[in-house]
Formats: sequence, C-alpha cells, structure tokens
Amino acid sequence: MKQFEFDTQEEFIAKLKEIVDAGVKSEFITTLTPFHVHEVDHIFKTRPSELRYFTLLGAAAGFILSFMFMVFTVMDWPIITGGKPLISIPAFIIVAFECTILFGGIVSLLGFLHLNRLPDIRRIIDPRECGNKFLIIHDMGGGK
Amino acid sequence: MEKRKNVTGEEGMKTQAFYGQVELDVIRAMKRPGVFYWIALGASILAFGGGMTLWGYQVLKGMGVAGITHPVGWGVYITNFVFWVGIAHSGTLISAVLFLFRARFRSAFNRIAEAMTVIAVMTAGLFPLIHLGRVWRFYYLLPYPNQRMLWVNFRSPLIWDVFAVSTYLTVSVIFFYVGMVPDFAAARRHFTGIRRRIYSILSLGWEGTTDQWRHYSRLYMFLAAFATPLVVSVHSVVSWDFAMSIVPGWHSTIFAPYFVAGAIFSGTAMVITLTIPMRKVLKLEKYITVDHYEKIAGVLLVTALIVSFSYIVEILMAAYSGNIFEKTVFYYRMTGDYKYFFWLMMFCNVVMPLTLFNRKLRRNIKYLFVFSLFVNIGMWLERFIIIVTSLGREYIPYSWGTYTPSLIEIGITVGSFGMFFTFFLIFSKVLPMLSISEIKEQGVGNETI
Amino acid sequence: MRPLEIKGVPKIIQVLAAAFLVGAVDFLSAERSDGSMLIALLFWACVGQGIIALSAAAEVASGKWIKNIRPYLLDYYPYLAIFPIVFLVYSRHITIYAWNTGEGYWWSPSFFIIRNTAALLFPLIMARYYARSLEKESPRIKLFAGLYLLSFVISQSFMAFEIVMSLEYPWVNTLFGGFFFVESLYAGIAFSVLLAGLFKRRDVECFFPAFKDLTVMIMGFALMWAGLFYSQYLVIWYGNIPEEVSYIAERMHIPAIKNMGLYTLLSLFLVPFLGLISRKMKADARVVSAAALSVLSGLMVERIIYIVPAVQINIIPAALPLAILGIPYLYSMIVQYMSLSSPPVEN
Amino acid sequence: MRRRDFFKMMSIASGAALTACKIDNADRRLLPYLVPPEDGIIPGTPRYITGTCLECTASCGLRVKIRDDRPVKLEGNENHPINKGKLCMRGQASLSRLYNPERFTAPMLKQKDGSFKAIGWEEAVKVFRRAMDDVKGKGLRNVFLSGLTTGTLDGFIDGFCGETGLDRLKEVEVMDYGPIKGASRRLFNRSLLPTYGIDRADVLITVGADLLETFLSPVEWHAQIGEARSKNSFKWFHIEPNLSLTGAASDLRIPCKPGSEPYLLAFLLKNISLCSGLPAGILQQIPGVTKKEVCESTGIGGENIEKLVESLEKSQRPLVISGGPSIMGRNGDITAIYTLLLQWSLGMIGRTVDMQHGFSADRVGTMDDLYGLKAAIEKNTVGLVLFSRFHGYDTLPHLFSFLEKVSFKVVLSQVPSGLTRQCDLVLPLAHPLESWGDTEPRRGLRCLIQPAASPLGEAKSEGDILSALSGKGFSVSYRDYMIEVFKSGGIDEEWVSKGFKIDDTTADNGAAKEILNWEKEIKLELPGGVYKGETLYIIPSIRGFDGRSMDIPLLREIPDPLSSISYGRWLTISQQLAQRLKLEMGDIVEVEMAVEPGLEKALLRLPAYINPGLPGGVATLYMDCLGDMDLSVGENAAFSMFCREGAVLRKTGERERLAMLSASQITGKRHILPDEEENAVNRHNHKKGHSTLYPEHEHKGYRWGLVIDLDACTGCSACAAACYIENNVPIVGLKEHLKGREMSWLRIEGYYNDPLKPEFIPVMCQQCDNAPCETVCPVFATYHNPEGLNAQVYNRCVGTRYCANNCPYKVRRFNWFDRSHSLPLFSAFNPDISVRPRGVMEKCMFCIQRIRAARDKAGDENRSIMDGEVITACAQTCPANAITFGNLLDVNSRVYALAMSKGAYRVLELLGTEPAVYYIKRKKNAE
Repeated sequence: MKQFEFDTQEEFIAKLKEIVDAGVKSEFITTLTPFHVHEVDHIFKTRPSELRYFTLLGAAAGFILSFMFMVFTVMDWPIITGGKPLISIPAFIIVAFECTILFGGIVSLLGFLHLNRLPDIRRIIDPRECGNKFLIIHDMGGGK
Repeated sequence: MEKRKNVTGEEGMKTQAFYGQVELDVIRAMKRPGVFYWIALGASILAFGGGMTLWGYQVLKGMGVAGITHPVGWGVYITNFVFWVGIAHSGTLISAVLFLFRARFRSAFNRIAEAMTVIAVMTAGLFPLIHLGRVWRFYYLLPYPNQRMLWVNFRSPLIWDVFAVSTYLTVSVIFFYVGMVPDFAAARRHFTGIRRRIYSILSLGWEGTTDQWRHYSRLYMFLAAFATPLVVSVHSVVSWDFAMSIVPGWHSTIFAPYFVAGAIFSGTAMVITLTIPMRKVLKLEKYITVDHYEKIAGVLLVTALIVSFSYIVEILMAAYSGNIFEKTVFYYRMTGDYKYFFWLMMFCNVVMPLTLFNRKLRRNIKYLFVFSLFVNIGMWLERFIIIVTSLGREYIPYSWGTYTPSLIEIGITVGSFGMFFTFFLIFSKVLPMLSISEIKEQGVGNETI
Repeated sequence: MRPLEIKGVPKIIQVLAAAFLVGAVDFLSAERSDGSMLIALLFWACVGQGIIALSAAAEVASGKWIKNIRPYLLDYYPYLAIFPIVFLVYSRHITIYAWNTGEGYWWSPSFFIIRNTAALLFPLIMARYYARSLEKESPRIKLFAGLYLLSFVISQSFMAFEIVMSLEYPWVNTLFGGFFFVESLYAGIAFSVLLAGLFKRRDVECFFPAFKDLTVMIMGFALMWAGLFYSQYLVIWYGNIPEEVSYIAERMHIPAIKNMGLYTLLSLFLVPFLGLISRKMKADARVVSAAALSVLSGLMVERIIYIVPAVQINIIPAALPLAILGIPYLYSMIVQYMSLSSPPVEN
Repeated sequence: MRRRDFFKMMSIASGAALTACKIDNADRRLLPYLVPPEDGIIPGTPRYITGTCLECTASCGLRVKIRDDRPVKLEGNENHPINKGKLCMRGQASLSRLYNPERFTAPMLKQKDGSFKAIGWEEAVKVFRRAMDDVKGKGLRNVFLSGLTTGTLDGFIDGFCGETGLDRLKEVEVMDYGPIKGASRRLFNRSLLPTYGIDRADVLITVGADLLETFLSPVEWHAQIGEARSKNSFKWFHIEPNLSLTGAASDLRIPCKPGSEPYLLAFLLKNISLCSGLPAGILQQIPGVTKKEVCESTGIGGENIEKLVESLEKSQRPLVISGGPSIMGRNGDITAIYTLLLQWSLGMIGRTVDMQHGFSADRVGTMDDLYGLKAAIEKNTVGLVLFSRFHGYDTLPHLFSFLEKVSFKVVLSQVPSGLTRQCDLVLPLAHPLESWGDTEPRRGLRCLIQPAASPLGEAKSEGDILSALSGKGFSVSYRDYMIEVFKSGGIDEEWVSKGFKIDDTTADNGAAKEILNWEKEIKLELPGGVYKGETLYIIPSIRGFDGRSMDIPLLREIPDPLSSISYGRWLTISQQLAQRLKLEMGDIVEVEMAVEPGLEKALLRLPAYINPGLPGGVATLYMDCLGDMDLSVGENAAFSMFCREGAVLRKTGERERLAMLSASQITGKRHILPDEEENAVNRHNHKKGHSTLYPEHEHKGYRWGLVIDLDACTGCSACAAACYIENNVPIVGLKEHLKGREMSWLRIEGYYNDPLKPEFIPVMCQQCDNAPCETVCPVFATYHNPEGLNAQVYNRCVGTRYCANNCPYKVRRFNWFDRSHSLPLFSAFNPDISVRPRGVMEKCMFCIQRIRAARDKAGDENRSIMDGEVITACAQTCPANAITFGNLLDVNSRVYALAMSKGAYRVLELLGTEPAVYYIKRKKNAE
C-alpha cells in the first residue's frame, strides 16, 4: 500500500504515467483529485462510463410508458372533447416528451449513484480527505 | 492547453494556493451574514407571509376578490406564472446550454443561475394554484386512479403544464444538486459541528476518485443534454397555454420560439440583477468579472432581437391578413386602455436593448444593472398585455371588457417576490455560490468558446 | 490564393448564364408550370443565403472553428446576385397570387415586385461588404457580419410571407418567416458539411474541428427544425380554424404530397438526428455527407409542398431550373475540391 | 341574504309542505307520503295548475309548476286566448314576489315613533272600525282608492263600500289610456278601450303604440303579429317620436318629430279615398295639409308618406293603432281622435278593431279625477283612505304627495313600499298565487285566480280582508262569495282546469257603430305647431311597466334590451343631442322641465346613455327610473305629465358609470349578424372543402339543436327571464355588473349597425360540435356528450377559467362568489338542477333537466323522444315564437327543417366550431 501526494496536476500526471507504464493494472490504483482530471482516463484507457445505458433506458421507458398510459386513459373512459380524436397524437407527444426527460434524468441519477456505490455511509462518517492535493493510492496487492 | 490566469494574477500553472483561495473565498461567502442580510431577509419573509395571507383570504371569499372578470378570466396571476417560469429559464440556459457550447464563462454564474431556476420554478408553480377557482380540488389535475373513475384530459395545455413544470422542477433540482456534490465535499472540510455533518451527508461521501469523476462528468453532461431541450419545451408549453386557444392575439404559431426567447431574455436579465449586488456584498468580483457580464449582455442582445422580431411579425401579420379580429386586438393594444403599458414594454424590450450594440455599455456594470431592471419590467408587461388585451377584445363585441388588478392580486404578486428572495437569501448563505471544483479546474479570467 | 479566381470563369458570367438559362426554360416551358422557377428560386436562395449566414453567425459568436472554412463559404456569395434576377423573371406569373385581385396599396403588384426584389438584393450587398471587410481584415468584420444576418433574416422572412404564404391568402402563419431562415441556416450548415466532408477526405488537418462542430450542429438543427415544424403543426391542428387548417388538410388529401411530407420529416429530422447520434457515425465523413444530402433534398421537397396545390407544376420544367441554378454551386465545389491540393495558408 | 330571512323562507317552505291543500294550522307534524294521496301530490314530481298573471293589467293565463306544494316556475297557459302559452319577462319574474323575504306576515300598526308593530287581525279590524267611526263623527268622507279592479272583486268592493260607507273613487292607473277612451267618448259617447285583431289585419300602422313592450296586452300582440306575418302579404309600419322594440320589430320604422303625428294622420284622412265616407261636418273640420307641410312638420320623407297612403288604399283589412308617446303630449287627444276617425272610416271597427270586447277600464280615472281628490284633501274633507293595489304612489311619490295630509291611511300590501311607510295601518295582502279570485281583463273573458300555495303567515286575499273589515270576520272566504256569484255551476271543474271561461253575455254589443254626435262641435283643428326644443318622454319600460315591477330583483338583473343597461337610472339621449352637448356615455345631465308659472322648475339629474337609434331632439326616461323625482306640472292641461316639451338639458361635468353590459353596439363584419353578401351565399359553407383535421364523431339518437328566428325575435328578453328561473341562475347585483360579472346564461345582444333599426340576437351556449372550450379543460369538466350537448359537470370543475377564455361566444359564466344563499331564495329554486358552488364554471345546457325528464318518460314507454316533447324554458316562453328546440338528427323534426331552410346561418361559422344553434335571418335589414 503506497500513497503519493502532489501539489500540482502536472507532477501527479507524470507520476501516474510512470506507475502505469511500470505495468500496474489500473484497478490497483486509486486517484483522488479535487476536480476531474481527464488525462487520468486517457492513461487508464478506461472505457466511457456505462451511465449512458441507464440514461437511454430511462428515456426510452419514459416515452413509451407515458404514451401507453395516455392511450390507456382515453380508452378507459372515452370522452370526446372539442371533436378531437380520442388518441390525439400531436397532443400526447408533449407529455410523452416531458416524461422522456423526467425519467431519463431520474434514472441517470440513480445509475450514477449505483455505479459509484453512493451514498457511502462509511465515507460519510470518515471520508478520505485529500484537501486540494492530488493523491495516488497504489494498492501493492498487484504488480511489483 | 491555453494559458490561465490565477487569482494572484500572474501567469502560470494552477497552484495549491489558488485552490485554497477559491475554496476560502466561496466558503467565506457562506459565513457571517451581515446586518444588511438580516434586514433583506426579514423584509422578504414579511412580504412572503403577507402574500400567503391574502391568498388565504381569497380562498375563503372566492375568486371574486381578484379583479378578473368576464371576459378577462386570466390576469395578474397567470402573468406572474409566465414571468417566473421565464425567470427560471436562464438558469438552465446558462448552466446547461452554455455547458454544451463549452462556454467557460458559465462557471461564474451557473450555481447562482441554477439556484434561481429552482426557486423561480417553485414560485411559478404556486400561481396556477392561486388562480384556481377551487384550489382545494387541485389534485383533480393529477392523473391518479380515483373514486371518480376519471383521468385527466391529456389534450389540455394545462395538463401539459402540470407535466412540464414538475419535470422542469425535478430535473433542475437534480442538476443543481449533482453540480454541488463535490463542493459539499469541499465545504465539509471548512465547517465544524452540525453544519459539517449536514454537508458530509449531502456530499454522499464523495471523494473524487477516478471512477467517481468519470461517471460524474458523464452524468453532468447527460443532464445538461436533457435540460437543454427541456428549457425549450417547457416554455413552449407555457406559450401553448395561449397559442392553443383560438383567442385572437393568442392563437399564433410564432408563440413557442417567441416565448422561449422572451423567457431567456428576462431570465438572463434577472441573473444580472441578482449577481451584481451579490458579487459586491460577497466580494466575488474576481470570480464574476466584467468580461462575464459582457458575454451575458451578448445573450441579452440576441434574445432581445428575437423578441423584437416576433413583435414586428405579429403586428405586421395582423395587418397583412386583414383578419378583423386580429386587427382589433393589435389596434387595441397600441391605442386602447393599456396603450401606455404597451409602449413602455416596446421601449424596454425593443428600443433599450439596441444600446447593447455599444461595447462600452455592455461592459458598464452600473448600466447593465439598471438595464436589467427595465427588462424585468418590460417582460412582465409583455405577458400582461398579451393576456389581458387579447381576452379583452375577443370575437363578440357585446362581451368585450377591461381588467384592473385588485389589491389582493397586487399583494400576492409582491408576496411572490418575497418568496423568491426569501429562498434566494437563504440559499446564498447555506450553499456554495460558485462551482468550486469547476473554477479549480478552469481557473478564472477571460477565456473564449 | 482564392481558388476560383485562379481558375478563370468570372462569377458574373456564371450568374448571368444561369439566370438567362432559367429564364429561357421558364419562357419555353408549358403553360401549367408557373412554379418551376419558384421552386428553384426558393431552394437555392435558401441554400445560398444560408451558406453566407452560417459563416456570418459564427463570426458574430466568434466561433474559432469557422476560421478555416470561412473563405470557402464566402466564395459563394456572388451567386446571391442570381436571385433578384430570377425573381424579376418570375414576377410575370404574379397572377397566380390569390390576392392579386385584392385592392390596397400593399397589394399593388408593382410594389410587390419592387419590395421583394429589394429584399433579395439586400443580402447580396451586405455579403459583399462582409467579404470585402474580411479580405481587408478590417476591424468592422463583426459589424458587417451582423448586418448581413439582418439582411438575411429580412430577406428570408419576405420570401416566406410574401412569395410563399401569400400564395394562399388569407392563410396566415406567423412563424413562417422564422422557420424559413432557420431552414436556410440549416441548409447552409448541410452544404458546409459537404465541403468539410470533402476536405476531411483529403485529410486536411485544420478542417477537423469545423467538421466536428458542424456535425453536432446538424443534429442540433435537426432537433430545432422538428421543434419549429411541430409548433406550427400543433397550433394549427389544435385551433382547427378552417382558414388555417385547410392549408394542411388540402395537402393531406393529395397522396403524393402527403408522402412528400413524410419524406421531409424523415430527411430533415430522423435521418440527421438518429443517424448521427452515435460517436462513430459522427466521425464518418461518408455518413455525415449522406445526412447533409438528405437534409438538402428534404428542404427541396418541402418547398414543393409549400407551393404545389396553389401553383401548377410539371416535373420536367420544374426540375430544369433547379438543376441549372445548382450548376454554379456544384462547379465551385469541384473547383474548391481540386484546389485543395494546395490548401490555403490560414493564420 | 340575511340569516333571519333565510329562516323565514325555510319556515314558509316547510309550512307550505305541511299543509297540503286546506289552509289551517290544525296539524304541524311532518308526515311522509307512504301512500300517494288521491289528489295526486307525489314528492319530486311536479304538478300544474292554472292561474292568472296580475303583474300588469293584461292578465295572461298561467300554468303554475308546483313542486311539493311550492310554485317553482310560471309558464303560459297554452289554451289561454290572450297569451297562448307565452309569458313576458315580467310574468316570468313575478314568481319571485311570492318569495320576497320582506313580505308582511301580519297586520302592522304604526306607532307614535313611526315604527310599525305587528298586531292580530281582530285588533287590526278594531283599529280600522274605530278610525272609520271617529271620521264619520267628524263628518268627513272615507275613501277607497285602488288600481284597476275587474272581475267579481269589482262588485264585491262596491258592496263593501256600500256597507262600510266608504266612497269608492275613480281607480288610479299611471297609464290610463285617457286619450283613446276620450276619443271614443267624444265620437261615440262611450269611453271604450278597444281590443285589436292584428292577426286579422293585412296592413298595420302603429303610431307610437309600443305594442311589444307595455301597450295594453303585449304578449297577445306578439302572438298576433306572428300570426299576421305568417301571411306574407302583411306589412307593418311604425311611426314613433322615440325608439322602441316595437319600432325595431316593425317592417318599416318611421321616426317623426315629437307631437307631429296629427299632421300625418290629417294628411291620411284627407288623401285616402275611403275617408270621404266621413260625415261632411267632420271632414270640413279636418284641416288640409299639403304633403310638403307634412314632410316639414313631421320630418318624415315623402316616399314613406306615399307608402303609407298607397298601402292603406290597397289594403283589405287595415289597422291603425295609436298609443304610447304619441298620445302622451298635448297633441295626444287629437292623435287619438284622428286615429279613431281613420279606424271608423276605413271600416276597421268590427273587423280589426273590436269595440264589443274592449278592455275593462271604465272605472279608471284620469288626471282630472286625481286633481279632484287633491282639492278635496286640501280642503280636508277626507278623513280615512283605504288603499289597495295602488301602484301610483311608488312610481310618482311627488304626484301623490298630497296624500300625506290624510289623517288616517290604511293599505293592503304585500311588501313594504313608499306608500306603506306613509300609512297608519298595513294589512298583509296574500300573493295572487295564494288566493282565490278572478279577473275580467276585457268584456267576455273571465280568468280564474286560484291558490298554488298557502298564504304566508297571516296574509289574506283582498276579498277576505275586506269582508273582515266590513265586520263579517273570516267566516266566509272570498271563494264562497265567488261560488255564490257564479250560481250557474259556481267555479266549475272546467273553469278550474282551463283557467278561463268565455261568456259573451258581458260583451258590449252595439257599441260604436255610428258616429253619434258629429254635428256637435268636435275640435279637430291641428295643434299649434310641433313641440319646440328638446322633448322629454317619460315612458313605461318593458322591464318595469309603469314602475310597479321594478321591485323584482330579477327585472333589474336582466338588462333593458335597447340600452343593455341593467341596474341604475339613466336618461336616453340621441346621438345628435350628445354631439351638441358634447356628452359621453355616463355623463350626468341636468334636465330642466317647463312647468306652469308659479311652480318651481322641476329638475332631474341623470347619467346619459347615448342611443344611436333615437331621433334628434328627443330624450326618453323610463318610468321605473323616476325614483322620487318631482315631475310636478300643476293642473294646467297644457303641461302633460309624461311628455315634457321644451325641456332644457345641461351637461354637469360629473360622470357615473352605467351598468351597461354591452361593450360595443356595432358588430362590423364579424359574422355575428349576416350582412347582404352573406345573405346571398349559402351559409352552410362549413361542409365544403377540407376544413378540419378531425374525424367526424357520431351522436347517439339525438343531436339537440336550437333554431332562433331573428326576423321574429323582438328582443323582449322573456327568454332570459325564463332561463334565470328555470336554471337557478344567481342574481349578482350592481357591483358585480359594473365589473362585468353578470351570470346570465342567455343574453339578448342588441346591435345598431343600422341606427334606424337595431337588431337583436339572443346568445346562449351554442353547444358546438368542435367546442374550443372542451379541449382546454384539464379535468374533463366540460365535454361533448353523446347527444351533442356541450355538457358542464360542476363537480369536476376546478375553475381554471380556460374554457371561458377560449369560448368565442363568451357564454360561460364563472361563480366568483358563493351565491347559493342569495335571491332567488331556496324555496324558489328549481329542485331539478343544482345550485353551483363558488369557483366553478356554469353555462346553458339546453335545460338538460327537461331533456332528462323526457328521456326517462320515453324510456318508460320504451320509445324515443318525440319532436316537440322537450322544450327549453326560453323556447317555451318566447312570446314571438322565435325559438325552436329539437333533435337535428331527426330529418322530420321542425328544428331540422328550419335549420336547413334558406337564410339559416350560425354565428362565427368561420371558426369551424360547428354550433348546434342556428339563426335565421331572411329579411335584409332596413327593408
């Protein structure tokens, strides 16, 4: 278990590169940074976040379900208003659209929490503080 | 990677000093409210309470205590609703749209703007309830299985409103909160006791590990991508509350884009109105700079031009079509009982913005402040005129009419401002006013798209 | 250094030739094809003005990416001269306008012709100033860019309200003008994407950012177009006022046109939006160019829908002017493509 | 409404419910109807009895709808010879008198301090007799003063006065048709008030006579004119110095200078060949006037005069009637005489003018009689006055101010009024719907008055009271008296069921055949010139009659059709006058009226309403707007009460907001009223072309529709009144009206596109097929029901008011406040339809409760509803028969035929709302 601290992003990146080049797998390395350092992703060659699947799912579900629901309601008790057709698609699209975004947004949030295992009670109680420093925590379990 | 100026002003890499400085500045803004603050807060709460009381009175006595009549069934309440929804819009615009356009200057405003959005939407959401004849039956508007065996009418623009506004509120809150998670993590370091505990809970145990950041920026991007069409759709829906009807002066295809532009126009103005005094009081000048204001003023100018275009087209089309009903309405607007409002509106929303072509004025903070106030007035009047004059001059001359707001309505309007500022002042002391992590990442100073 | 000037054939010749040909076709073509020129005019004016508008807009918003392709876009501005001429020729068909019999100063045919010709000339002049100021690197570039945009908006609005909408007087649609210039911008983007696509195939490094942004923009505009289209349709559908509805209803009742309508939805929204939603697609110049083409075709079909029930057209005489007015653009594109062997040095 | 009143009303209601038919206080326990009693009162099902309307002197036949012993609606008696099943707005509204919370429930005695104390009947009678006696002691006269009295009551009162030694004076009606009676007296020695047979006439010339508003028997005239119009040969000219609904309804309205009528009539008498049949003596006396002179003095165009002469020449059965303002002024008498001469010489008498069955007005006196009484009182030879049905005082208090000098005054009255406050003893009079009686509006016709409810508290019918006063006590009821009068059959079943009976025994045969005394000097020369300066006419109004009806709240709530002003008082002035005085609507005007020397000038201060149709130089004021204004003229005949020549109007600079419900009285080309070119095209253009994106929707069995014939509609507003009562529409009062918050479901819009002839169009919910209001409702509170009604479900409504905004016809009404406790009071409510709570939208639904009832009935007999089986309240009461209701899907129905007939159109057809209300306008305006 080794821990490196850096004051500037550049040194941090340099060190990280060095460690990874030394052949340490990224899953044995944890970095803590005060903001998102995109270079880290490039170094680790991580795949883009799986979050997008959640988002897509939520959005699609939102659209389809809400539309089906609206159709159900007008079929459940068909009431003519203003001579408009019972299933008046132009009108329904709007609510469907809103629901798409609503569900999309909520599901993405849930997805995010799930992927990051948040909220994390342990960390809430005593978080690992890095102040404004850039940390590299190298779990010696793997690599040399 | 382009050059960055840090707080101490000299060129170079970002340093620990810089990070610390940023945090300290923002956190300082969250501490030690001054006398001013308490006075302002007290006044707001007073107004808020007053407004609520008047509403109670209206509920007990009946809608009649308001000035609305036949045929002008909608008045100040709906005007306020549209106004506040409009205010809410710039929030999302600044944080989401500009985020997508990679416009860096957003980071100066986005947190404040988002807060404004959330609060304004809550305020706006109140007015449809206030204007209900039987507010104690408001739940009839929600589609839930009930003993009346009745669902809601999804063909009604008002139901679209229910969905649009609630969606907008939810998504804005999520967006707002997600943006703050890392900052809570930063904030918890600077407090002790109960506040520390609250912030750590709110931060959900955020640490800023690689994966967290990876998912985080993705989430933020998605939310922004959602919020952008949402802004447009929500105010389009609001505009369709009018455009769907066949009321002359309401039934117009241009309404959706016209209202969206108008909303952003008024909202951006409100951002200016709020931030200018705030940056003074909270000493955030170095984060919210004149360059930022110049850019915001640019947004104002563009939207103002779109709005003006719509005005002109509307009026010209009324004349062009030769449709007697349309002509009546617009003639009435320009010469009728509300002509002064109309021309004042024209001045605020069409003439004044032209001054922003002048770069000096765009960079003149004082001027912008005054200007933004005018815009707020102008946009409020715009909604008022659209609603009242159109209803006042409909198809049947026998039942034309005019409308004068009653004191109740005015009181409740004042109350709504009270509500808005109450929440806003509280926010300004409880939550980080600037996006700390973002500023750390980007530094401050001028940068371009 | 500007490719076309090296390769001779002054633009003015092309312009006059094109206008002349179109005029000829129109005069020779059968009785029942008043619209043949109209479509050509509407479509190419939409594209032509849009191209310049795009660069002007980027100029005003001080977008960096525009710098590299701007000169190529501005190459096309002289073609704006075609449209006033074509309109003048077209104006002999003025009798097809429903209001033609109507009285009132505004409705006098001569005034109609004058104001619309002016509206078509205005952008040409402004574009010229803009281009010049660019060559001279004068500090007032942004000003002229802005002025061009103004002229562009006015011109497109006039085209929408006067030349197209008033065909079915008293049908009124206040968004029409706005819709037109957004579409024109859309067309401009699509066209520029084609250019950028070409450059990309030639692996001219400095065009990549432009290409990237333009593809995103296409998606954005697809969405925007859908929004504007929808907010017109919805209002008319919902209001159900015969005077308005009949415009749509009539077209719905002609199967051919109904299908055309579906095609526009497909080509202007679904293809560019869904087609480009994934990263890989965005990166592939072929796909993007295809999308751009579908957009342009969609816009053309849409213009046919606008005018057809009001105006008689036959396919052949309708297609010819379209083709003719297209030649200068195609020609310039090819020339530019060739000229890339020596990519211009940009600061 | 005050809480106390509310309890009072409830007590009436329950009291009524308790005592089914017999009027006694025997048993006060509430018993449910376990077995339906034989008299057929079943809870929840209405029962109908006949009756007679006493709101004005026409006495139309009533059909009283009774629910659980409570009259809830008055409808016309179909078979009645006068009104043929129709009622005017006053008749409709008169029901609410029964439920007036201020009614007297016991005799009231004035105390020293001027307050009133309730006393028992015995004491009341004692007081009365004591007063009588000590008056007799003083050797003064006791006087009985009443309004028009007919039927058995007439004789009864004679008897009463005989016994008690009261002398009965000439009856006082503000509108004595003096000149008409006078004319017949001077020509025939009989003061007769003839009835007219307009339906028998082919040319009708009315000179000022406001047939459709107040003239003698308006509802009857409505029906007759409709009848006459069905023969298309019929032509109707109306000559008037003012503007009236009658003029608007006539085929040709000819405005004339005030007081100039005699010139025209003289010209006619001289220039129509038949008139040469007049006795030479008379002919000589009629001065000759050239056409030019006539044109100048009357201001009538030559061509119109030609038309009149020509049509009278051609006509087989002409009819000339003069009345209203034309017989008010000092030229009134001569106008009446010339008219009578025309009638006689053109052989109208006996054909279109019926002298045998004249209106019974013999006892009604004139101004002179009144001055007689005044003199007597001033000489104080009068001790006690007993008033009954005496309306004059409340219309013109100053005119009767001399009554205050009388030492002891007794009055029979239902509600407190100016007069009752004057009196020393007030005896509670029962409402006609609570008492027995009969009327004889004209010779040969007897109408029955029978109780529909038990009297309120101690109130008694006039007959009962009088017999009590004469010392008989209440032992013999007035009903017994009547039975004994009509020995033959008494009050037989037939009479009770039909509500009227005809016996020609009373007809005045051999009346007015020959001009008896022509050789005697009849002054026939023309009056010296036409009135100078402004002329102010004080005329009866369709809402208030001579002012007596104005204490009915509903009649103030429903606007005056000509001005669309509801509450308040106003002076109608002409555009010309307004321009001269630079007046705007609502500017307060000071009117100074000429009076005879010695009296101080009479002043009026009123806000001005500018009417485009009123001839120049004329101002009109409704009698019900008089309030306590001083019209005193002195006794000089040169100054007539209601037509004030040379009135001087001044602008005061003050303003007052008029409660004018119409924002604009001009439509422009708004597709509300069809203009000429639209007349030409077939107005059902909505089926042509592709004008909608919506699918057609089916209607199950019925598609209810309404057709309104604008050619027939006179704007009389009876429909509005009926609607208010049938549907429990709340009355909201002046304050709300000024805000524009009237609640009327059905309104009469008057438009002056042609100032000569205003047009009226009744507007109610148009029950659109593609209703704009429906789609925008978020909660389905309003929707399109399978029978084509635009149903409004009050319980679902949350009150967004979007529907009202989006209704192009502006017929939706929002409940701004809780009205459920205000007038009409609980007992008057129609139990078949809910009272709407505050915060919900309401509107016309074609009287859905009636449709429902009919459907149930039809369902029981398993058949479908027949044409004409259901009829909306408005259609039912419309005196002009202008409204037809029915099923548009049934191609054989009357409504279908009319809707598809030529000239049928729908308001704002260009919006594609596909209304179910059709309007018919065939006649071009001003033709």
